[in-house]
Amino acid sequence: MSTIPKKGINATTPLVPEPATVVAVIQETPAIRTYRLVFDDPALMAAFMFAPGQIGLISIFGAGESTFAISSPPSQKDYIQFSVMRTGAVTSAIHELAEGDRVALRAPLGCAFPVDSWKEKDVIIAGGGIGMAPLRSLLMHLLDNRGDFGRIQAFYGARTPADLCYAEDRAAWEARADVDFIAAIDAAHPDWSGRVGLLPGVLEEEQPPAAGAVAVICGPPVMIKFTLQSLERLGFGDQQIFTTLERRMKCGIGLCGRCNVGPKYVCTDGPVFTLDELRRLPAEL
Amino acid sequence: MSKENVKIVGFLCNWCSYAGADMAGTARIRQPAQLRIVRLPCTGRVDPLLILKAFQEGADGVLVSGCHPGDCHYNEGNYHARRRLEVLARMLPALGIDPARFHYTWVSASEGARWAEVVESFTGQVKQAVGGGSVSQTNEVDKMV
Amino acid sequence: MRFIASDGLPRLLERLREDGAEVWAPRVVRDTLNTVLFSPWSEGDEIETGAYSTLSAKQLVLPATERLFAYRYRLTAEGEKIEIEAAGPGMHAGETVVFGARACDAKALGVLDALFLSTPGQSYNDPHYRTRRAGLTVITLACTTCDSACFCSSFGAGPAETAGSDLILYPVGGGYLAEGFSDRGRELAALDIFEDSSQEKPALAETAVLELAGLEQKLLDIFDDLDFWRGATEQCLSCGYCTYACPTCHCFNIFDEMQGDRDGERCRSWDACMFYTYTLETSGHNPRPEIAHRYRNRMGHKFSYYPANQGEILCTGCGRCIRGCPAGVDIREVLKAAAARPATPGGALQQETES
Amino acid sequence: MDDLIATIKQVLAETDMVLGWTRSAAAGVAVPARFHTPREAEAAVFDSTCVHNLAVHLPRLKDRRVGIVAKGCDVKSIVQLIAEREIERDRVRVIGVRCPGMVDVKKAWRCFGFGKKVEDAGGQVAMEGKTVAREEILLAKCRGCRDAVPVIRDAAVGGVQGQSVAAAGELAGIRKRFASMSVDERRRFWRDQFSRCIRCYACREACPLCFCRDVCAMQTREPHWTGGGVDARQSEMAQLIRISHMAGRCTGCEECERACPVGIPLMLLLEEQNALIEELFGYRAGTDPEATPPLLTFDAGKDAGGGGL
Amino acid sequence: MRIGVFVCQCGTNIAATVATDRVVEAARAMLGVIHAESIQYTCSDPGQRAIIDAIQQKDLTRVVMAGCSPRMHETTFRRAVQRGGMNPFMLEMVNIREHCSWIHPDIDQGTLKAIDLVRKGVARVRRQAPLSGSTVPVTRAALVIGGGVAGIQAALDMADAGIPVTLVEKGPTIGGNMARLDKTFPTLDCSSCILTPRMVEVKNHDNIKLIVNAEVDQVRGHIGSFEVDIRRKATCVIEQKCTGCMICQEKCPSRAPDEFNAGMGESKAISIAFPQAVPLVAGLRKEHCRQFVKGRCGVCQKVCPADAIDYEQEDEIVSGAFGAVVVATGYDLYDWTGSYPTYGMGRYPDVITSMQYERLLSASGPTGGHVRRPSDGAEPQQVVFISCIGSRDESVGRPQCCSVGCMYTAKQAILTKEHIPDSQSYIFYIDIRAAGKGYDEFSRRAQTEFGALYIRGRVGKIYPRGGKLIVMGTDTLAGEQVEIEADLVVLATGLTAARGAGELARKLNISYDGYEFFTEGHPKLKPVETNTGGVFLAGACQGPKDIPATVAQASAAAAKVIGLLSRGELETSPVVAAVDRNRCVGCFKCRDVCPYGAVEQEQLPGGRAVAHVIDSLCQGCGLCNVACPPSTISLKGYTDNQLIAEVVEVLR
Repeated sequence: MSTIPKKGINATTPLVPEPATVVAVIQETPAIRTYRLVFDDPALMAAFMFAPGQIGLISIFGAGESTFAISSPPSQKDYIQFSVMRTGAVTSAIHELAEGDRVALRAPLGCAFPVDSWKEKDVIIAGGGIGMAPLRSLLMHLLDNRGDFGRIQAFYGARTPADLCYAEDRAAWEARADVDFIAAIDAAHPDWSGRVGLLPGVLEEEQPPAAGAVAVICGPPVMIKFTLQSLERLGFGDQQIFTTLERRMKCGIGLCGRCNVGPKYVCTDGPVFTLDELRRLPAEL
Repeated sequence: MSKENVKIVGFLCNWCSYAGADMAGTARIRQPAQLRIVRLPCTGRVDPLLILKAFQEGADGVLVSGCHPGDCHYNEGNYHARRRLEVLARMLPALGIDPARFHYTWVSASEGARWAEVVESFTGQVKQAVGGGSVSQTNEVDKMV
Repeated sequence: MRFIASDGLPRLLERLREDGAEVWAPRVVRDTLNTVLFSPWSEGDEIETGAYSTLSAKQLVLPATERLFAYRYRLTAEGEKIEIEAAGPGMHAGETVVFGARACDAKALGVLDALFLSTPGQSYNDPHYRTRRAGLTVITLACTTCDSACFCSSFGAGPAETAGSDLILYPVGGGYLAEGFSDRGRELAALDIFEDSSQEKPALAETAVLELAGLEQKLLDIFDDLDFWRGATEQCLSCGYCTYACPTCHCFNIFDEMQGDRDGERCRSWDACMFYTYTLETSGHNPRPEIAHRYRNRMGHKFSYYPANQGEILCTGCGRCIRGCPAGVDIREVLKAAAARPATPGGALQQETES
Repeated sequence: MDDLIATIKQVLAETDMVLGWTRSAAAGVAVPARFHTPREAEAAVFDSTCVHNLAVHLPRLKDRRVGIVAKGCDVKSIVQLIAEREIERDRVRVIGVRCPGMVDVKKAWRCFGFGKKVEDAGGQVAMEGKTVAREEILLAKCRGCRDAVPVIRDAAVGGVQGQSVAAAGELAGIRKRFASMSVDERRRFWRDQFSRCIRCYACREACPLCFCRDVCAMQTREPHWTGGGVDARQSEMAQLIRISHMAGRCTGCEECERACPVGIPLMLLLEEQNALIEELFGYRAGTDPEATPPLLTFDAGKDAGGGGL
Repeated sequence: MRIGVFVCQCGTNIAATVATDRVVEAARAMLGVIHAESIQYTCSDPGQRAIIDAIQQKDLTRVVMAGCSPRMHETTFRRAVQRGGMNPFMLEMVNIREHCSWIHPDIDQGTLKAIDLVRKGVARVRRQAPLSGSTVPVTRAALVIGGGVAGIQAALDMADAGIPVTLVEKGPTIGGNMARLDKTFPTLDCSSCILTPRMVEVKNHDNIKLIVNAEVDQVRGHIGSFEVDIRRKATCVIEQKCTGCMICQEKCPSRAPDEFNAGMGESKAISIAFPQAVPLVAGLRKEHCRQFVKGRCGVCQKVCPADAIDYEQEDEIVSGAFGAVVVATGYDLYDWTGSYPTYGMGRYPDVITSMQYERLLSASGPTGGHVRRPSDGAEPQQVVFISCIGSRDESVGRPQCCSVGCMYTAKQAILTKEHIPDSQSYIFYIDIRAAGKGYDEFSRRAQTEFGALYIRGRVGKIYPRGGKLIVMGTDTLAGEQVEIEADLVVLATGLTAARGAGELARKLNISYDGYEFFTEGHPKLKPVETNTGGVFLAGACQGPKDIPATVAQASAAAAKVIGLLSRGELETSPVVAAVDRNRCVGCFKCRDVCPYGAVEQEQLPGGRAVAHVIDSLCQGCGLCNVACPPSTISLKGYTDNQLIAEVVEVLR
């Protein structure tokens, strides 16, 4: 994995977050909200750098800290964006946040997608549900540097039209000629005139060529499972496929112990892994 | 010796004792101002741990009051409460908490005057109990008592 | 060699205290059922030099709970703001002396250093740990006897290990021979409480030896052999004793301790990989739901992952987990059985695609 | 021992496994073991170091047919688990054993050293030339034991009926001191005791009746009774949670106290609570599989409490 | 989190002793509070408008209302915040009037306390989640269990209101105990004259389905939608075919006891209970029938002109769906024979119960209304009545008053005199309880007009002597022993719950007392409800009572059911317990303590059994929350964390 400069973290006390403010809240789906955060310290905000795939830990004091993928692209200097699905105590507390509310943030952490090594290659992106969050960051980064890559195909699947995030972005991607973006929902729905079908099937219908390509998939386990099978049928090798892992994290810096899969720590060795790496890890997901 | 500046937490059921306290208020019966009332549907909702938690958080006294046995809005709630609270009350000495700092009783919606008497006399009892230089006074850090 | 008479020990420790150090030593705790713990020592306190302490001395560098920072919500002219104030190391931040550590305890500190003091860029350099570690003096009591739970000889020099110790005291007639293994240790040995001696170092204990060769790979090879792990953990009750008593276990939890709604502290606290809640995710999913999964990770971390990542085995053979286990689990039996177990195929994707 | 092994083999014929003890070479005392085959059962032992209450495993083996070698006090836990419907009576085969009183292994190790083979015979406990009076080294619960005869049993070893029960001893040691303390002294006593707690939850995990385990409120933030930190107040609250939840359920098996690595005398509180539950409700947990635990029911007419000031 | 705090001045009611501006200022500094103001009269229209405006302008998500008691105005303000667009349960009221300004004259004390209470309210509302009740559809049908006068009255009232009613009766006919009475006090109406027309009305009512010889087998579901299995016992008679001609009874060779006549006469193995029975259908009692006992007979089958006899008939389960249940299982008479050894334990044929005497008095009884004593058929001259047999008698464990004994004994004494003008009645009594309208007058008439001799005291012993019964008692007023040579002794036996009442209660999950009388929802305010929603009580099954009280309660129960079933669906209270399935360990202590049977077992995929709360049954007491060690069942709106936060905040 590429080593990314990790500015934004307090260098001497990396377990201490920095105060930040919510500048915008977007209700994406009934269960997902997007938050745009800005560090209260303008110098920190100006120096903030990261790469797609990296993560941040949002603190709601009293409730605790939780890990989320950064969903804005590195070129977005005005804010750092996270999409949060409501699942537990911390995410419920985050869902209570309104514009102007104060939080604290540790970011960026973890390793990024090695986009530097993808130059000239075709990139296939497949995101399911909340798994689209890091891929939004990635896709926008690829588009910011469009000339560096070959064909870009992006697939985004959800159960129903109401479960799709990023409506504005989707419209923009669909309008662009230099990316083949397909959003699909699992089953026909009166509010939906677009593609219908499970993501692995849609992917196979589109038949992206494996040669000289990389594929990035992110989503719920069952989606990953079948998408991997589709990619294998399309001829993708284990080193061409990238995904991200999710684990409960506390420290984010490889110390506290819980996020390891065998000898690898998701917080520092991941969250981005190639399929090849995953195959060599013990079966504990 | 008695301590004036005490804090007392009261857990009152909504149907009888809270209403009884309301009635005491409506009748403008003056009462000591140290009590803070937490309203619950029933004394059956009072977890003994809430009482211990209150002591640990620095309460000088804890008072629980509900419907008279047999009159529970939920028929059986205060019967269960009575068992739970009696066990707790008798455990307090072993835990190192003066049992005089805890009391549970029954006050109906019509017993406004009695409610005021309960508050008056329990407040006095607590002031007496914590006034003797117990651990809570000698060491503010260790609040349980 | 230098020598200190038995009755000189309290004088030594008192001298250290006078110099401003806090002194910790193994003591039988009053009102307990014969529990020996490293405890703050002051003059007149009896020191237990025979029985082993139930808990290790790691609390002096990794306290069971410590503050990371305090937070406050404050109403300002611009509305509500958060103030964050990073905490210092707090406990044991100054000079600390631990007396009566054993070779296995001292060595464990070095094992932890590999992670907590690793060079910047590689991993994390923990400021609290660094401060405490820098102020810690380890006076080790060499073991001339041992019990059947000891197996330090499986790791390097065993009872003769000097890593991590500043000063080692060897029991001889009437007192202890003293040898310094750091500047601090040599400085102490030079004090006038010690005298020169020509006595020979005593013979050290011979502890049980556990064959560890090949274990690093073997634990990966039998990762998917759940039958093995279930069998090995059938007595385990999944408490956190072994991890908390272990001188090398260092996993921690981070949580907020509220003082009302506006103020609070973020703390880190020892956590145990044997707890179900350790890896429980908010969705309800748990990658290590069974005791077998958790124990497997514990063995893997100690004897495979940590050696692979940090070059050190995360065990020094102190035997505490064996002596104190309420269910009588003996880690050596599990490792022996693991070594004898044939490898099984598997990999991360296997489980994912099957689940 | 032959009788025990033969009985275990018999019970194995109708169960998936039998929980019992075997001798640990390293520890020199009995350690818990599971016997799945008659061959494994050959290693079974029973002596005065079989301190563990194996009933702790039963809630985790609900779907299996399990035999269990059990002392009278262990059987109380089994009875209570049945009374609380946590396990089914007909899935458990109880092998009652004649209990000689159990040695406090930690004390023994303090006297003799860990791993030394402890010989228990005729009022004396001995090893390598040292002897200690048996009385001094018995577990507290064995003094004045009222429950040596297993309340339920499907098989018996060593004639469980009519065995002698250790005489009620006078309060000794901590118990004696505690009994004479004032309320404020007790407050300080507990603050000191709980300042040692490391929140390892061995007390809970060793308790056969603490079957909430993984979701136990000692550890949760929902409900957030207490913080997760190691400090006397938080640890005390955590322990009060357990003690409160044991009211009317604790059979006094002493496993929590035995498991506590830092020697907190938890039984002082549990014994007190058990005694007052018996006084108030005439109920002793673990003596009647049909009885309803007292805090799950009430007696409108007989229960007393509450009232005027 | 966007919290608004509103501090009501209540004119000067609060403002006089609580500095509301200081409370507002303190509230502004509380976490999450973005709006705080003090309002003169919050409950007034402009006051409520101010709250609504603030909610809408500042996008408030939670509101704390400091003012009067929530028992006064909680509903008012819940509606107000709802109009403002919030969930009504995101409002928390703190009581700074009844619990503060009105009882603390010192303004500093009052203000500090008010601030504490507001802080408590803020902490609590911060942890509040929006709540909404669920709706459950209501099955528009009612089940009445028991076909005595209570069941008949309730069934007719409901049926007249258009509700389909199923009336289940254990015996072969409806009418219950009242049908066996001769006359009723205090009017001396003929009991069957007033009852039988009602019985026929039941039979003919389009909205009533009558099932006799049947009992409730199983009850599932809850208020609004019960599913009930009714077991119709085999009677060997096809009900639809039987014409009630009674030829079978006439020809039947097997004798059988006459239960309708309380054992005073004799009946046949196949019979109709009495000529006015509804339905007028014969039934066969196998235990007395030669066909079944000896294996051969078949007379009834041969003689039946309607071909209605079917010896192969089996029990039949009739299932039905109901929105509500009225329990009207009535009473049985106390069985005295086991517990009054000095009265002969039933060995003297001329010591009979009041119901047996009632049958002797009745024109439809075994003697055609001529009073003849059982032993020799002679007309008695000296009749002794003894009150309080199996009631008000601690020595037999029945301390309660039967509430009708005094009155029916007076009635029977009067009727005795009417039947046998030269007879003399003696009544041993403890107290004369005649509290109803016209009752005291009636019992006095028994003495003054009909010459009954009242003796205050108990009878110590009865023994036979030469064809007479010697009754030895004490006259406690005169302080002397009394000895009467009686021809007939009538025991005023008390009322007990119907046999099997406890078992039925367990099926319905309603409570009952130590005598198996069902427990009403509240002794004062819910006399016909039970603690199980949708199950109502009528008549003596709840406790001994006379006919007018029974009928009144039956109509009351019917009114409750009519009200309940007039709604298409029921909204359940949102303040109910809920289970966190992920964390439930399945110990079911919650179910053990639930007074309402609102907790059931839910089997999760994978086999794990967890608790599940039936919202429509849960009343929100929170007993389960405390019984659950890890609080995985928790009471919405009163969660542990809310209560803990309140405690922490008031102590800061």
